Amino acid sequence: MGLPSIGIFLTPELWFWVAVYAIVSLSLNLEAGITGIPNFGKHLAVIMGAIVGAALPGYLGVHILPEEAKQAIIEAAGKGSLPSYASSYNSMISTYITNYYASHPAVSFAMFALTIITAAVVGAIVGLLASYPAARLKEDYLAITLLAAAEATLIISYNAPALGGTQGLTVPNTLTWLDSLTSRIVGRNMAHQVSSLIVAAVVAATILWYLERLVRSPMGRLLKGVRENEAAAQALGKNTAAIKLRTLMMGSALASIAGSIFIMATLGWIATTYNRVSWTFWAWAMMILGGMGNNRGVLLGTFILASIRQLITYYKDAIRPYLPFDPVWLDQLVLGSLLVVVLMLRPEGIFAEKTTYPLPRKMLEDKAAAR
Amino acid sequence: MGMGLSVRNIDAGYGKLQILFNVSFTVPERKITVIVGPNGSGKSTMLKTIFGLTTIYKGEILFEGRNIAGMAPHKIAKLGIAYVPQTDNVFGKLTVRENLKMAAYGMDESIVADRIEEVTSMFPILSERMKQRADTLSGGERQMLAIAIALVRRPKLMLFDEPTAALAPKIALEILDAIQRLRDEHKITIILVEQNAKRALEIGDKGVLLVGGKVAFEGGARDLLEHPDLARMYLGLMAGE
Amino acid sequence: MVSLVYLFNSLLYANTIVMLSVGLTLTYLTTRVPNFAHGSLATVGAYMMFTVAAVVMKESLVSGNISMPLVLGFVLAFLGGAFAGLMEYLIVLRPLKRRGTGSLGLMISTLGVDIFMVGLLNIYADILRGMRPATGVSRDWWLRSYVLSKVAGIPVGVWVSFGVMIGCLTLLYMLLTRTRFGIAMRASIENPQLAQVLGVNVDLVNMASWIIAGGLAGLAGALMAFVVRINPVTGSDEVVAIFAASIVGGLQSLLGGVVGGYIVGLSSTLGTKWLGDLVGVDLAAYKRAVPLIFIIIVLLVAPQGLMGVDWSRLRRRIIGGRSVREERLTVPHAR
Amino acid sequence: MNAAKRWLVWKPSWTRLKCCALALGGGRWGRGVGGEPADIILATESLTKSFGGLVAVDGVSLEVRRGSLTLLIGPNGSGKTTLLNVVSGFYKPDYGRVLYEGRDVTGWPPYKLYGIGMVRTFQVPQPFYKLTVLENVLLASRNHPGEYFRAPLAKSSWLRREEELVDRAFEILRLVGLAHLWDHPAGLLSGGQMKLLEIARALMSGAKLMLMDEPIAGVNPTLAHEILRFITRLKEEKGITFFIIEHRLDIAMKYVDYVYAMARGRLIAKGKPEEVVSNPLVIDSYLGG
Repeated sequence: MGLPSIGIFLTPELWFWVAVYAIVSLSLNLEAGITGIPNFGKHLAVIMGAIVGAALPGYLGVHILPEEAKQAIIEAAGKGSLPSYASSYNSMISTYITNYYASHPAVSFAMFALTIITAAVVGAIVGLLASYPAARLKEDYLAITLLAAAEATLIISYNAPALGGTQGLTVPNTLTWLDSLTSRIVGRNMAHQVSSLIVAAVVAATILWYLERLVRSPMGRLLKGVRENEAAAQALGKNTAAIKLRTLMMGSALASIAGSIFIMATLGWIATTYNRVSWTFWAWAMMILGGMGNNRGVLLGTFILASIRQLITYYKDAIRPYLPFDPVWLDQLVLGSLLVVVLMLRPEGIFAEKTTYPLPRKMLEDKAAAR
Repeated sequence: MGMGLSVRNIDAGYGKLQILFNVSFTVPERKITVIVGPNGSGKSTMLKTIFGLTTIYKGEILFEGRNIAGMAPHKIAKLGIAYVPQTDNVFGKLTVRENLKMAAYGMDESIVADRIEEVTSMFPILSERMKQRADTLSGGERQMLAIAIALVRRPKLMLFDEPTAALAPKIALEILDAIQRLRDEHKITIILVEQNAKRALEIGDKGVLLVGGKVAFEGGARDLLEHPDLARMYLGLMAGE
Repeated sequence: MVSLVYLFNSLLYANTIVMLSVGLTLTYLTTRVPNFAHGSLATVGAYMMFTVAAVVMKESLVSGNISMPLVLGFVLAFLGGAFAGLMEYLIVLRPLKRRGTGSLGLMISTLGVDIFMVGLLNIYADILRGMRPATGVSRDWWLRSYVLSKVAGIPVGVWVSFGVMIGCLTLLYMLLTRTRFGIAMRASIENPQLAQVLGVNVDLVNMASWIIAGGLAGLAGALMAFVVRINPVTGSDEVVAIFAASIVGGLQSLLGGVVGGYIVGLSSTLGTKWLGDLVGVDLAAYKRAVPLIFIIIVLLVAPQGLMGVDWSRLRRRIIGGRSVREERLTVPHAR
Repeated sequence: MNAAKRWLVWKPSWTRLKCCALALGGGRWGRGVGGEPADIILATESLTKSFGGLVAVDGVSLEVRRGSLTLLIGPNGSGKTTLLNVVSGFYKPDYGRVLYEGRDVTGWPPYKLYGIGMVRTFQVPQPFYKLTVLENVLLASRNHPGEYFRAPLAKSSWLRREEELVDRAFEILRLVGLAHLWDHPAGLLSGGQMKLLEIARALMSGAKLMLMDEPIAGVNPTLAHEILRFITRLKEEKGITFFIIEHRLDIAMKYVDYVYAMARGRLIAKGKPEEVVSNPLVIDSYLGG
């Protein structure tokens, strides 16, 4: 088991998981680690992003198809008019759209950009709506409300006919503009995986860069202040409810982008993928293990847990003989006990939160020493 | 020194916030010891400290020759010490009878009814209110119930934290009367913290003046009452020491 | 028109939500932690019942025969839930509280407990499947066949469900009002410090609340097996409905939990059915969205829940009279 | 043109104007010294607040003159802190009004009151525990251009201001004697130091009116004098008004301009410090009668 386990770290798949999860756990860190909002419905934003990623390139794609493609679909379906994207002809329609995108890289890129932006906007709006009722109340209520909103959205999207219902959807590929480049380098088979990884990694890096600058700005200080003492923040003129709402909008927008990227990579929508264990609790575990409030720590936590998860998935069969139970449940046992054990033994995580001043420390030390 | 209580070199507070500084005094048996002092001088904290409700950094509290500093409150209660807090001293959502039953928690079932009978005979008004919820009682009745609750266990030592605060003067006198009866008729040792220094010292035997978390005077209640600087200290016009 | 079977199923479902919501409220009142693992405590109870079904009942049991094994199943369900609840408190929550973990950390730890319990239940479900091959490859269990025969025109399951629910709540009521320990519990909930001063070991009271809440949840899980197919995540999936019921009740009183449980339980089943019939669409799939709607409405309109609303004051307000100003919810911490 | 306006234009008599001024200024017309209208920064009118059956603040009407150091004294449970909580927007009153610079601000949330120049401190210090002393003080700054989500992308828009604020923060920290602890987490300070930090934050806010709940309780006398001297300096140089709850009169006395005394939720005395502390009603309220 020794050598092949290293092989995992060479696959784009693992790194794609790390990158996508990094976006989610970093956005959770913004909300929970830095601002102290107990977002137990992180999967809400991810679902919304995935919905946008599943619906937009398809529904919009059908309309921009050239006439002959539309005619071909109508003929193949054997109906008088163009069938809906989410109908039983979904996978055929998606193939047509993907082919069209593949031959028009500019359109494909535009659709990709539009999807990401729309996902962010939708995520922000949903974050606002979901937290509005409870933003002024105690954190218990906020946690429950966010969890409930996410669960309800999951159920609704699982049953929504426009999203293919329980059958799900095959989603057209909006990354064809990048796939054509990567296929020249890594070959056709790996192309989509690699381009997904590139997109995810670039977005994750950008978000990390932004959040690192955020904690080193007065805004980061303000958010930590809201976390540390709400009454004091209010007395010092901060509208804490509004700040929390804005933070949740920002965090949800980021997580929503992760959802849309995930759909772009997997090219299949089925609501149950976006359950709370996968997208909320794992993200919490990554954040707590790495260190709440510390972006780099959270990144490390994300890497560690994504690797463990991946290792468990890969070596399920290899470890089966050594376990008295089916290794598929190892996931849950590890995740559950990890959350509790870290809270008990090292509540600050691997990397404790660090003080980050907007000005260079040297300058501050000089000022402190000056008389 | 037998049954009394003696506080020795106590440093105590809440968490990191130290309130009491090297406080020592003795409480004579079957007498009323009155602790007075201006706002924020640590009077209530002193009572809570005796009852194990604060953090004690240093010192001992001897009761019947035994150091009770740092014991859990529910264990101190079983030693025969009762504490009547200033506010929230009855369970508002429970009926008067339930409050009294509650006070007898852990006692032998056979004597509970007698004890409840006994304390309600001291405060007859309570026996008329047995089925009423405690939060429907008037301020004075509530205070009586609080004392009754503490009495159910027949304590040897009772700690009162400002029992007359926010009561009409006539009711306040009744309460202080009842406290005097506890000493005279039931031979209970009493520590009384009072904002109303004059009246409390008039019924008390011994006086302890706390200022800024330190003992500024310890002696006879009369002596303290006639202390020329008492008023000035109370108004905070003279810091202790 | 709602069919009779659907009505019975709805009532059975509502009963379980009531029992779960009362337990959740109880532990919230004593320990001040919203227990996100409460649903899984019910699943533990359900699997205790299945264990009896697999080991003792076998197929030979005549359906509808309320026999000793069924009673044994309920006893084990209670004990299993109570044990799991107590362990959650003793192993996880109490040490964390003593360590000074904040409410955010405590909430997360209950999430961790939930996932861990689901993992254990999954493993146990595998073992159980091996013990009773009759269910084939399916890991979903239910005991509908045991309780389908009718007494006085109503399925035995409904009788049992109401019997267990009413019995439990009556016992709980008696415990809390008639026994000294129960009074001590209520007292500790209202004012832990004063209770301590009067000689109550508050930690013991907390432990008892987790035993009771876990036990009630276990029984609820066993009852749930009469209406729905149960797998290791069934209880966990109900957690939103349970919280919604408690929030509708105000999270402050056990009676609120009962009222909230029926409101949420019945409206998510009967309500969606009725509304679906009205608009001609099958809304059953969306029933899980109903609790959310309740949470939102209650938090926006009356954050203290139904039991917290001053109804007489509200009536005055509607009929007329001086306006009532509400308390701000952020108050600087006292002491 | 609406009815009220038309009414004004139509009959601009002296009485009408006085009525309007009364309405706008909350009845503070012509009560000044030497014929000039008194400049009252804060006034309460029949302020009442009860909890359950207990009336904690019972019809309190008081005025705080601009640029004064006004003290509110009273024994435990007299309702001082509740009054402050109502004035500073943490509680809503059951009855009565709060007027700030003549404007009715009854029931405004704390952050809005801060916006118009009213800031408060707490009796039990409320630091941002994990943040450092310097960060605590910086958080009190007003209208910081860097407190937005776009801040990380537009560093130039706030960097200079941040530097100015840091200078100011250090100045204040030196004043209260916490400069050497600037990099310490506030949660690790001692009780007295937290008190100082609380004051430093209030000073940083640049408020016109500061409501302080026992600012020098638990602080050693030397430091307490320093703080009060500093407050006096601020009062004189910057014209900041201080409304302070305090019971350590020994130290505070000589810095105070005006004193109100409360007992059982009501005002029982007001006047110059010496008058109030020798008032038998006040002494009785402390010692009991």
